[in-house]
Amino acid sequence: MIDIEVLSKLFNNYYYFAAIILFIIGFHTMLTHANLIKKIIGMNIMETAAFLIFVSIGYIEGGRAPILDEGFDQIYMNPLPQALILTGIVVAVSVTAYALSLIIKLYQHYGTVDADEIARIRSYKP
Amino acid sequence: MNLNYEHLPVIIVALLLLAAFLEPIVYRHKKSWAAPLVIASMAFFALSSLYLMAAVNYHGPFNYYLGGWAPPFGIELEIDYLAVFLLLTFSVIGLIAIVYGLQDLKHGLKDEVLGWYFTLYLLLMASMAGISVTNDLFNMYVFVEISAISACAIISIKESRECIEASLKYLILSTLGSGCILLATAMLYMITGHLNIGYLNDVLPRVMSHYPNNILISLGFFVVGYGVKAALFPLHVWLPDAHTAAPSPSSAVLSGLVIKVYAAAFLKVFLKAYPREIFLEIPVMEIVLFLSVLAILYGSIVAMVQEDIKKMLAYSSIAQIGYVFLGFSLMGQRAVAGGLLHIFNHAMMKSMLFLAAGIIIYSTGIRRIRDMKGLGVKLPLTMGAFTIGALSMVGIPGTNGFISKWQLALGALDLGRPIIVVVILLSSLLNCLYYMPIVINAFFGVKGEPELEIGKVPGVMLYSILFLGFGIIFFGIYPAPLLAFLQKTVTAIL
Amino acid sequence: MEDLLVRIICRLVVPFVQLYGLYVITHGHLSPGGGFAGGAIVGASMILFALAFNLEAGSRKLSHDISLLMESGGAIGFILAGFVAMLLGQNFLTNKAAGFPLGVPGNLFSSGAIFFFSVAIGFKVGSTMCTLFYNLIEGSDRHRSSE
Amino acid sequence: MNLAAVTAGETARIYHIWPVILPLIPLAGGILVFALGRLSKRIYPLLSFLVTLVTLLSTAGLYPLVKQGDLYCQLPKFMAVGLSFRVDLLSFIFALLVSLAWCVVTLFSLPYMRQEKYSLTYFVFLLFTLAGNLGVMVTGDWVTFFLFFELMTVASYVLVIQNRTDEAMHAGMYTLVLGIAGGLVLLGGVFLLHSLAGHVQISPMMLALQGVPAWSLATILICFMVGFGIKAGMIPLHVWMPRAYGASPAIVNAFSSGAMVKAGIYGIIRIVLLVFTPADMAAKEAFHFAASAGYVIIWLGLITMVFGALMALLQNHAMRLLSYSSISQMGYIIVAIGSAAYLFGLEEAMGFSGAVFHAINHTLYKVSFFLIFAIIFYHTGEYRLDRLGGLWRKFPLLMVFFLLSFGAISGLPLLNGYASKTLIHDALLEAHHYYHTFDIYLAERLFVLGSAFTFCYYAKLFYCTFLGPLPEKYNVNYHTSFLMYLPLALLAAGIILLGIWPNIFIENYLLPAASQFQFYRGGIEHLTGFHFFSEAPLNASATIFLLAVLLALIGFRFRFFWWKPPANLSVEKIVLQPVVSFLYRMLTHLGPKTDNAINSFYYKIASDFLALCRVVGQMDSSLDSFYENSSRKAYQIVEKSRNLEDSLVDAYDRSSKGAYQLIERGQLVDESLNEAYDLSSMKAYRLMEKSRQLDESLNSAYESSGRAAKNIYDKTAKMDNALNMAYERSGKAAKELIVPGKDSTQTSKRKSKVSSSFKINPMEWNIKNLNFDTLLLAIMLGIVFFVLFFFR
Repeated sequence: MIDIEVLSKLFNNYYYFAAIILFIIGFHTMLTHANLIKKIIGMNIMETAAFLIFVSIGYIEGGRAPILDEGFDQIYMNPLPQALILTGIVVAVSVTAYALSLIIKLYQHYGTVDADEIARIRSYKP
Repeated sequence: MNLNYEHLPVIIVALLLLAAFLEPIVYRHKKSWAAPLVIASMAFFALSSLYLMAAVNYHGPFNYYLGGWAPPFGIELEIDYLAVFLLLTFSVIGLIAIVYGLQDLKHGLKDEVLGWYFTLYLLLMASMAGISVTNDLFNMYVFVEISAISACAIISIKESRECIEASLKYLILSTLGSGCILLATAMLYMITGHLNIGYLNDVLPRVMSHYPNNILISLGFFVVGYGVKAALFPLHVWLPDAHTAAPSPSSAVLSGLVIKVYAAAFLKVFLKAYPREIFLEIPVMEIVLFLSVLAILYGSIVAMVQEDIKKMLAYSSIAQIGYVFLGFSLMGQRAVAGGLLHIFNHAMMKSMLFLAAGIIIYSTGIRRIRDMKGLGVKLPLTMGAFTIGALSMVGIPGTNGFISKWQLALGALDLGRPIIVVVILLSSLLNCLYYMPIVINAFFGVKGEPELEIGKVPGVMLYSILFLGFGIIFFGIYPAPLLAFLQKTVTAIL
Repeated sequence: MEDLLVRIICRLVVPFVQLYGLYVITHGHLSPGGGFAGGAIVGASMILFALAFNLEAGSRKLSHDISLLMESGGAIGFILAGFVAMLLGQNFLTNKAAGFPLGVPGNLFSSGAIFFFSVAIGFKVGSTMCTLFYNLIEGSDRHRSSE
Repeated sequence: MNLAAVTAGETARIYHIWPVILPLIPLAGGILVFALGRLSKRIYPLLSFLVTLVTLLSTAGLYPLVKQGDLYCQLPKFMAVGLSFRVDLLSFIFALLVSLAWCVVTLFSLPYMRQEKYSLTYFVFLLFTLAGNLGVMVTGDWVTFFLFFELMTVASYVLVIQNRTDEAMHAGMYTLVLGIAGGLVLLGGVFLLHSLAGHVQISPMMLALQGVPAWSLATILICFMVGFGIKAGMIPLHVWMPRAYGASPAIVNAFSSGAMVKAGIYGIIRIVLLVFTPADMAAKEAFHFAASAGYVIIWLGLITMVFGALMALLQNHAMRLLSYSSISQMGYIIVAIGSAAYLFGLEEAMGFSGAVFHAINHTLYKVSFFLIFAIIFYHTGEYRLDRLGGLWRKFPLLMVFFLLSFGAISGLPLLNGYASKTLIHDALLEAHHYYHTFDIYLAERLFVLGSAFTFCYYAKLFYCTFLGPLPEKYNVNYHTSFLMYLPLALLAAGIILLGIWPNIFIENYLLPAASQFQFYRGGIEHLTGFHFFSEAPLNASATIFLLAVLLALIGFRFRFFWWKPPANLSVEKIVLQPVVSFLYRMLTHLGPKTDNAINSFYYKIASDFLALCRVVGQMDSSLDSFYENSSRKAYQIVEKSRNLEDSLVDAYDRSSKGAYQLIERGQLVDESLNEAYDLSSMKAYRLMEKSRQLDESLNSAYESSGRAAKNIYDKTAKMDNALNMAYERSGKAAKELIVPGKDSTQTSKRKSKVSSSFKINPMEWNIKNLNFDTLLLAIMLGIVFFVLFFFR
């Protein structure tokens, strides 16, 4: 029996739920895929989850964008998390770009982007 | 015009960034100005940190509001004793490392990437300065990310296979750590609505009982996030490869400063943002203590069996960062002061050891410890400095390593934990077992093989490590002002 | 890639995309968007151009030197704009209190220094995106040719 | 300072900078010697002798000041707790002893070192070690003490490895590690003392330690005893001594035995008789603690003494014999210290003066023994007793010196050993007198037995060296420098003077020193005018000699002294080496083993995790089939709706037929219109044709250029392919190249042993798969949360 209250909580906070799912997907991708590019994709998905959580903190049902305009007395959303997450996205983009460039270099050296393969080449087991 | 010293911290960060962005242009168009520019900006950093330390010591800590926005909305910089202490440490060691590096890097790096190296170095320094002074969790996250990327980049700039792989590993793990830090920050923001450390400290006790899970999750994420970045024991896996593969000045900065800055950020978050009552309920500091004890023993034991000198030093770093975390997690006055002192001391010792190893590699190409027999005759000053560093690592009195061990041990005894003293003494013995044979072989080992080819060692490199060696001795014999300052720091934190 | 259609349409679209990007950059304080979003759009337009034609054509439009200069210049401009406030006796990055005039809300020039910040960020982001793209592509190309 | 308070302000405190300068003289001198040694080879030995002479003179010059009271000096800003120096009479005596020994042996080494290869490092580190040794004596707190103690340990390492042979290097490493380990244990004691008492001054602390449980006091005492015991060669910790002495030249051993060992003794005296002095004469617990500690120390000393003597009897190497002799002599001193602690409040002054006096005497005769053997080695190059013999013909003067020292060490009346042994023996008798226990009686008997053994092994040494047949190859004329005999003569003079007039020395120096401690006044007064040459002590001495001669005769007759115990029967082989090697192996294996364990743990977790993932995947496929089913249903619905549509189409058809007819009519109208259009369109068509031709020609031009471009493109693609193939091939080749390259053949023996026993390649430790690294992070996160949740 699933408690109805828990369910309703989950339903009301569906964005947190989605964030957790995204996080797990990302982590799963990072853990299980030996392909380095897939790893980076997983990393991005994970970061997206973090961004989603952050943005959803500032989200208000029915609120409008916080721009100074006529009719300013309406409910508006907290702009701070969005601004912060914009920064976060910049950071994530740069990390991704850097990681990809490293992977290109690694491919030049090893001829593969498979982490297992690289580890196998580096550590030779008799 | 009203430029008083309160603007200095932001000027430091901004000027370092400015210099970092100028560097590629300068290097492309006027190559000979690039090195003086980086030296000048680092010297400015060091001098202004010194001035700031004096000012803060005289006038007391102060806050700085970026853009004139007061804390709950704007980003606040808090320049307290801790911040100036960290700034001074980073700037002085950073200056020495880059002065040394100018010679070494010309030897080890391709010409076209040297300008980028300077950019990355200045970015790294700017971000470390930023982490030291900021009082805002998200701002700290951004600086942490900048430092992570630039730290990875100064490893991978030497495009060898090991460097690339090590830095990719470092990048991925450290990004995971950053993700953890971001999530933890989000958790705290969710329940308090603040990112400012001071406000968090005010609000958290009130919301503690309502949202226990959020606090718990944030604690866990912070421990793992900063733990992986600072190479706390089971999360250290990236460190040995990364610090071994990097060019010597990079290793010195990475091992001496970069892992320390995360430890300091850990201190800031855990002891300044969270109220102390939380640690009575949630045993997170006990976990960190346990891990740091393991780190001390593990690092020393594994360092014993290493063959490559830089790898040995890297493993030793794992043990030494354990000391820092040990001091922080004990949360006593003297213990935290000991941890902070060890940040400073170990920054000096380890950078000097790495730089000395760099000289050895530069002039002879030797990396393996066994080949270093009789090197003391060929490179007397280098090996002499190395000896001072090794003695300091062992904790022989008269070197600064003894002082931090003394402080940590007494801090542990203040809190009634004699077992920590046993750990510290045991690790000193282990340090002796792996540092002393190097020194002994270098000076007294009888060399049977043909004579070594010794390249000429540039004077700048030699002077920089001698300067650090002098610092080790000086702060080993006369630590009183530093200890008094740390006493103030710790009183302000706890 | 030598699809005539793509090239023609690209030629047609790129100016508008860039104009839109500039609009987003300059109206950052009035509508959603700003330096980063607009800069990304401008950068994307250059990437589009380079994809539709080829790398050489793209780099002819925006040479490495210029892009390097813009990249550094954007960041330097941002920091210098921050320093202006300090020279005026206020904290770093201070806007109104430092004497930047705020116009009527809703007008283009109604945000004081933020306008400059947006423009600087736009430059930086746009050129950085181009540089990243070129570096990634050329990095793998250079390897191919050297093998 | 606190002494003064308790003993009714007898000793004044004088602030004086000189105690700080004292250890700095040889330190600075060492640096000077090092600097000059690079310039000229002649000067530096003489210079270092001058430095030791200056040290000796400045130490001696302190006497008028010390007589008035304690000299102290504090440098509060130095190191973490501040350095403090203090010289009272006891420190003065030891400092004088140490600098005297150093000066004399340095004088001896001027001629001796002329041939040695590493003489510059010898002289430099000799001075550094002197600085450490002297510094130990003049410090006022334990941290400063530790500072100089470590300086001595590290600097003396270089003296031990003077020969640079493999044996010497090993012995040196052994000594260094044991020394540093001992220092660290000592440091642990200092930490505990600091945390319990709040300060680390070398002063009575029992007042500050009141209420501290006895076991923690005992822990502190054990830490200190282990630290000092290693230096002093107390029995279970003596193992480094025979090794180091056996491997290093006699002259270095003279320093070590004559002066450095005394640092340990000095420390034991300070910690047992000063720091743990019962502060309040009425505090029973403190008394009890001191007495029981003293009891244990007496027995430690006795074991050291008897065991050392027995081991010395069996040695066949002069240096090793003398090293065991040193251990045995340290046993005497420890017995004296123990009995002093045991007799607290009664006759502790007796044990105290016995200990200090014996330390001084031991320096005098042991240094001369070592110097005698240094001369013998200088000429013959031999320490092994079975290859020496009959040397009295060649070195008659040496034999005289030897006999003098021999008499002194075995306690012949009128020589100095007699006096101190008598004091120690009397202290034991007093203990028996006051407590009347059988163990103490036994201890006293054992003491006598040990003294007899001392005579025996020196008799053996004498016999083997000077008597017997002279080997042929030593039958040449030797020239011995006058400078080598001078130190021996000085020492002999000391032996005789102290032996004939022991009371003068005791009353002028030892008893004032003792009165600075918190000793029972009566005990001190009892000692003034002690009758050394009365009947009882002479009787005891005679007993010892009779027993000794008897034992020696038996030993020589049945050649017990030449019995070689099996090599595996030493303490070192049985206890220490297995323990040390086990520890070392454990340490070196622990790293890889943990690593391995962690690795396999990850593998396990990863495989579990993958299984979990598979379950998730199955869920995914069932979801897929669910989708499929639902889509089939949807399809059926669509089908039905299509039927409906068909009927609708029919209706439309019918209605459209009507519409069709209507349109047909309209078409007729249209046709007529069309014709009119046709005419006009014809003209337009011609125009079009021309434009089309233009277009075609343009098209063909485009096409041909396109084809050419395509050709180029194809070619580059082919090239690309070929390059790819080539690259792949080279990558594979590189892999094959790399793989054997990793199998380094040059791994050291130690490592290969490790790796073979645990089946992992050392190269592999630091190379972990990224999967595992991230997994590690995940596990860590999980563990942290787990702990946090469950232990909250």
